[in-house]
Amino acid sequence: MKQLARSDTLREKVEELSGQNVFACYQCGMCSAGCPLSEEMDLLPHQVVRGLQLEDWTVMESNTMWICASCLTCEARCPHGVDLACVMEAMRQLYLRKSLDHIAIDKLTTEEIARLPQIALVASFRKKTG
Amino acid sequence: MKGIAYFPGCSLKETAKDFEISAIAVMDALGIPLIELKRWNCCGTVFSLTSDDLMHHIASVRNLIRAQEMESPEVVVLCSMCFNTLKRVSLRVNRDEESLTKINAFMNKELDYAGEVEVKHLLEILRDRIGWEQVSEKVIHPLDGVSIAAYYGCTLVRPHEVGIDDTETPTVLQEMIESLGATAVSFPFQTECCGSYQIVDRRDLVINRSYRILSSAQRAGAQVLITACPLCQYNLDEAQTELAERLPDYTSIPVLYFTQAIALALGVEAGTIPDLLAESLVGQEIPKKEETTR
Amino acid sequence: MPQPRIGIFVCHCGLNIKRTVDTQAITEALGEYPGVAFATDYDYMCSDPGQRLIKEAITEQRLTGIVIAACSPAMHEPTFRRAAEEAGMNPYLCEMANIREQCSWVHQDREAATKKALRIVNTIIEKVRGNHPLEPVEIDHVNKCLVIGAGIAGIQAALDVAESGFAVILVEKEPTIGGHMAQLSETFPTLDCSQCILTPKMVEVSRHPNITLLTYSEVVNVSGYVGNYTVTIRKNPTYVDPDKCNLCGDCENVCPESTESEFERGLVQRKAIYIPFRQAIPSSYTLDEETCLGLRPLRCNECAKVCDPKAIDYDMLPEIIEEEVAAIIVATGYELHPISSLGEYGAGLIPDVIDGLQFERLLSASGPTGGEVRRPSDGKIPKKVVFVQCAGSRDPEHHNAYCSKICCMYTSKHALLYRHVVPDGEAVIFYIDIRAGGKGYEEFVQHAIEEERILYLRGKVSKIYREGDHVIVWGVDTLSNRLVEIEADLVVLAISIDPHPSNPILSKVLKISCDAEGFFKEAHPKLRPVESLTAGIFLAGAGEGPKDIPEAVSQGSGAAAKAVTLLVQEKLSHSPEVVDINENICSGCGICVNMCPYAALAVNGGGVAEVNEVLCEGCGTCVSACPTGAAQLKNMTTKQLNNMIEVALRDV
Amino acid sequence: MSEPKNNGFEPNIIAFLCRWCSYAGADLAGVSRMTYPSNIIPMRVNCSGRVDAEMIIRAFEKGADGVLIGGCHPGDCHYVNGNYKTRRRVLLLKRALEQVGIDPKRLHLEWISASEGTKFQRTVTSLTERIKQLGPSPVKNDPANRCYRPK
Ligand SMILES: Cc1cc2nc3c(=O)[nH]c(=O)nc-3n(C[C@H](O)[C@H](O)[C@H](O)COP(=O)(O)OP(=O)(O)OC[C@H]3O[C@@H](n4cnc5c(N)ncnc54)[C@H](O)[C@@H]3O)c2cc1C
Ligand SMILES: Cc1cc2nc3c(=O)[nH]c(=O)nc-3n(C[C@H](O)[C@H](O)[C@H](O)COP(=O)(O)OP(=O)(O)OC[C@H]3O[C@@H](n4cnc5c(N)ncnc54)[C@H](O)[C@@H]3O)c2cc1C
Ligand code: SF4
Ligand code: SF4
Ligand code: SF4
Ligand code: SF4
Ligand code: SF4
Ligand code: SF4
Ligand code: SF4
Ligand code: SF4
Repeated sequence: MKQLARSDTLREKVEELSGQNVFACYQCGMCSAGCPLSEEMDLLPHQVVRGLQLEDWTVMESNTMWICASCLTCEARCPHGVDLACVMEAMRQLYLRKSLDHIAIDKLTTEEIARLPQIALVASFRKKTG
Repeated sequence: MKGIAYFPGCSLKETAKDFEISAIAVMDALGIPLIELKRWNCCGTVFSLTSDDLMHHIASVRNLIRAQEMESPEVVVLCSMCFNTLKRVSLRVNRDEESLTKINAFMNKELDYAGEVEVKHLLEILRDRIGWEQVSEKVIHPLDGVSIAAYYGCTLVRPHEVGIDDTETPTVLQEMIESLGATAVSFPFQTECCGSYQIVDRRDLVINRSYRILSSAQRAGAQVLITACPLCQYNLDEAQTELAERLPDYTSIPVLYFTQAIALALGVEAGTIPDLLAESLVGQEIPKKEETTR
Repeated sequence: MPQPRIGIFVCHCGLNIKRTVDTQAITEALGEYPGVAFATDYDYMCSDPGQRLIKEAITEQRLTGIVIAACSPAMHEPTFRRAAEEAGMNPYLCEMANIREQCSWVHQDREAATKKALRIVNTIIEKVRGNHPLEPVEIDHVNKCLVIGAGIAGIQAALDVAESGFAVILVEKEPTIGGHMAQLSETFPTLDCSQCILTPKMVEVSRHPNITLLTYSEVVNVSGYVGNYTVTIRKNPTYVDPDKCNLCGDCENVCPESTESEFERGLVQRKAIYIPFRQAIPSSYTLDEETCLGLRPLRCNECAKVCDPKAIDYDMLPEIIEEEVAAIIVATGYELHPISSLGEYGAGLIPDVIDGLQFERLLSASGPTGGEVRRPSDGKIPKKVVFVQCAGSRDPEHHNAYCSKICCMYTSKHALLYRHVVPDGEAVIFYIDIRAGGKGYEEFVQHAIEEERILYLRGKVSKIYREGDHVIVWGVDTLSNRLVEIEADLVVLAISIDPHPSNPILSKVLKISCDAEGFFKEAHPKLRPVESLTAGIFLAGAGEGPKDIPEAVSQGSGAAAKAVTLLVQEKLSHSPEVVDINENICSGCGICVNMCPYAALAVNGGGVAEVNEVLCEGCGTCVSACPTGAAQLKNMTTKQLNNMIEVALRDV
Repeated sequence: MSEPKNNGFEPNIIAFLCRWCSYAGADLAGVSRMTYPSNIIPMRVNCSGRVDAEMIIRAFEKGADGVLIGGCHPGDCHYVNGNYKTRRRVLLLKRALEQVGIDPKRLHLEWISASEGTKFQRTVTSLTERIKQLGPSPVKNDPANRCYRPK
């Protein structure tokens, strides 16, 4: 994965893009406990928010935002109304807007492209390419 | 206008034809035919979650304009993913004059969108306008003795303001199943995500999730599972093909669109149904699994 | 009329006012105001030296009225009026201008705030210019006190008032007194058996000569004012004469109808004729009309047939009781947040996911399992119990924003008691924070963790569902950042505390307010925690906010002391800022008479309106309606108001 | 003291606040250190029922650009039902104001309880904004209405 240029305003950028206040999070962990894909993540969702609170850029290197499928389970349950799906999207956008794609479309076979539902392809490209 | 404006979306024209075929047949039978929007386009599939990304909503707004052109106050959607996207966009722009003006200004070739079209899922029409009793009355092949699990996935119930039912304990699909004479199976994973578009490059992850969903439904006694999303349908079925290879004990269960189940019960065109299942559902001779009594 | 000599006292309140309002500038400007004879500023006007300064100025400057430009009158009006009185000035010539709560604290632009402060003070100067010396209206009062709710808070309050020699009417909605405390097994932090410490108090209530106990009763109407409230109480029929019932239980045995026992929180059934628990007070059975096969027309008659002492009377009717009381103590307590609203935790549909009070019943020696912990689904002894804290609390998004305060403690207690009864059982607690801020509380929790080896996992549970014989709990441990999935035998939810559902009804009947959460609102959260804003109505217990027993009891005693302070007074005084009728202009039209919500007005034989000063609350509604201007509020006349409006709009 | 620095129009708004609810709500806003525009001059009245047409008209006559009446929520009146009377009165008065050329939007009635500090803040902020947009009251510049000066 290519590196992202760092500056020290990660939290601000993510908050602006996501419209979320990361300080609303009181680290209860309910998001992580319910996330269907958290087993595959190297940082649990609540750790990502904590990282943002701490301005810790290493959260941008975790796979969490790419694993997140925007299923909104966390959003539905977060006691403090933090929409983590938006936070994850904002983090992805920080990459993608630098034209750093996360998947290589050319690796998909024509056969795969034909079989996969269109919504899967479009969604995936929109989430993972700039 | 007799009938109701309808947005199909890309998948229903390609990989999920059965969903559309059965829905059209069912709605014809129920007397509210689906009238396809003219010149509709892809809704964009996912609602853009960033706050500054108004332009990403244009694709959806164009479709709302198509409904407006038909002078329809609403548009009905089948694919729950498209439903979610269109509904969220409609909530965002219908309520917010500023966004609406911006978007209208951007689409200079279009008629202005007035911000009034309501997005409905077909299940809402069935539940709130037609009513399950009405559906029941039209059943000619009751699906007696079949246990059907209701799988909602994410986009039908989340987020709360878009969901067509309670976020945690929805019942609309179970009500539908019961109206067809079948036994509705609720199971703990009915609103758990199947992994969604991760099928494109994280197949492993989707297979994993799907396995948990399918096995949970089977443990709860399901013989058939229904969904409202082409992607859920695909993911679950894909997973089953692979599971059948990997786990010798694994018995697959049919995954149908909810409209196919209604179509079977109403005796109208249901699209492709696994032969054995079709026969047994309609002929009511489906072999019962032991778990059903649990 | 002699020239007014008004004194102005501008308070800095440390930096609270001075930071945003230029106190020096306004003091100077105010010194120039017509009629102002003296103006000064000081750090803390309410302090002793501050008050002394005011008193000295009153005498030395021969002031005819004073304005204290400081905090809200709700805060210190009594303080300064008392000071004025001590200096020989009629207290009603002292007024406060609120330049703190409604000025310095809410604005940041110093210049704008200073201008506004000046305008506010100007309006109050105009008011004082028109004020007259007034004497309080004295009123007689009755010598009784009403207590609503007979949980531990209400019981304590009733006993304390009764012990001081005053009569108490104690009204309880349920068939027995005791409230939730009666349902508890053992109580933190000392693990006394709840029934053992509560029952003696319940008996004392029933025997006390000064206490009239009305159970199965509700307050339906309240009118009047402090010292002389008239309350209407409806006593619902229990269809059993408590004096005759000997608790033989024969009726219960033959009764064919049953329903979920409220006292046992649905863990078992009770009959339509029942006693909530053996030690209930009054010790008598109650026939529950709703569950009974039917009384009108009589459908069954089985219980009366077997009742030897002929205690059962199907013709009993509701009784309406009217009482005059001087003070009212409201102690309605709490209810648990409905489990059905917790969808992710099974919405109450999983039998082995229970609430804290159900677990108390399972632990209680007098409970349905005789103190053995057996789970509801199959009666097995659970070997792995998961406790989930903050269920519905601290969740502004879906449930209650507040912390329920008691659940950290009782969860710790539950785990500890469970380990005592099931020594080979495993207890796991999911928590977000442990709030154990009472005497001996932290030690209690730490003891439970260390000695009973209870595993605390820091994280909020996200999902609970049933899988075969087990209940699966999805949680996380945010200390090790590990996901946790537990197959439990039983799950106990520490469900949030809701205000008692009768709070909104009572708040209307009593005309006292509730806060946004539905708990009764205290007059001041720190300084008047057991008083409502309405004179003579006091608050105690969990109806005012989540509370444990020690706090509920302290408040019960506190509210009782407040009520007694009122009862011991020879006469009560009533604000003289009431309406005054100018007989020379009054046309006797009677419009005011109909407007008055307190029936304080009447047109007398002379054809003019007459006011009963004791009844008049000074709302001014009649003033607005009076077509001739004859009705005027003392010290807030139309003329004064007009002048105030004018100076408020004048450039400064 | 000079006019506020911005050249923009700074309206004067009189707020008649019932002492039991809205005045206490305003106090709560202060205790909670909320901030709102300083264009409002609070006047404590015993009940919103005391606020009559005369007072309101008087305020406009003497140059108020807006008037706020804060009372208890319907059903919560400390004096039983004073606020119902206010509601009726304000409705009638709005029509009358229109006839004399004062935009009825300058008069605002709001139910604010003692626990609604936030609502008080919101109300004042949006009312001030609204009055700013409406501009100075047409009555204001009429010299016949200039204020009395206390002697
Ligand atoms: C699971 C659990 C365990 C607990 N364990 C402990 C513990 O170990 N130690 C501890 O200190 N605290 C414990 N508590 C807290 C304890 O229950 C409360 O502190 C205490 O019961 C509060 O007493 P109360 O009198 O304020 O309210 P309640 O006990 O709720 O009593 C209120 C009474 O008022 C009556 N009432 C309500 N409305 C009306 C009306 N309109 N008219 C007439 N009557 C009315 C009700 O019927 C009730 O009888 C526990 C709480 C729970 C939920
Ligand atoms: C840093 C800090 C911040 C706080 N902030 C808050 C807050 O924001 N809000 C809040 O609610 N609480 C706050 N508190 C708590 C608050 O200070 C206490 O709750 C309160 O002061 C307790 O009052 P008291 O009368 O019990 O005791 P004290 O204030 O300690 O008064 C006891 C008095 O008794 C006198 N005394 C002691 N022994 C004798 C004797 N033998 N003979 C005669 N006189 C004696 C002492 O000299 C003293 O004057 C804070 C406390 C601290 C330390
Ligand atoms: S659920 Fe919400 S509050 Fe809790 S850790 Fe996740 S983001 Fe933070
Ligand atoms: S939206 Fe993303 S982070 Fe949240 S629960 Fe779903 S997959 Fe997990
Ligand atoms: S379960 Fe997956 S595919 Fe189905 S709706 Fe959710 S995200 Fe879409
Ligand atoms: S009088 Fe009020 S404003 Fe002045 S110091 Fe005391 S509390 Fe502060
Ligand atoms: S049978 Fe009569 S005396 Fe015996 S418990 Fe019942 S009511 Fe009381
Ligand atoms: S007392 Fe403890 S368990 Fe209860 S709400 Fe507060 S933090 Fe949560
Ligand atoms: S001011 Fe008038 S209306 Fe109000 S209580 Fe007194 S007499 Fe009655
Ligand atoms: S309304 Fe005025 S004039 Fe009429 S009776 Fe009452 S005080 Fe007299």
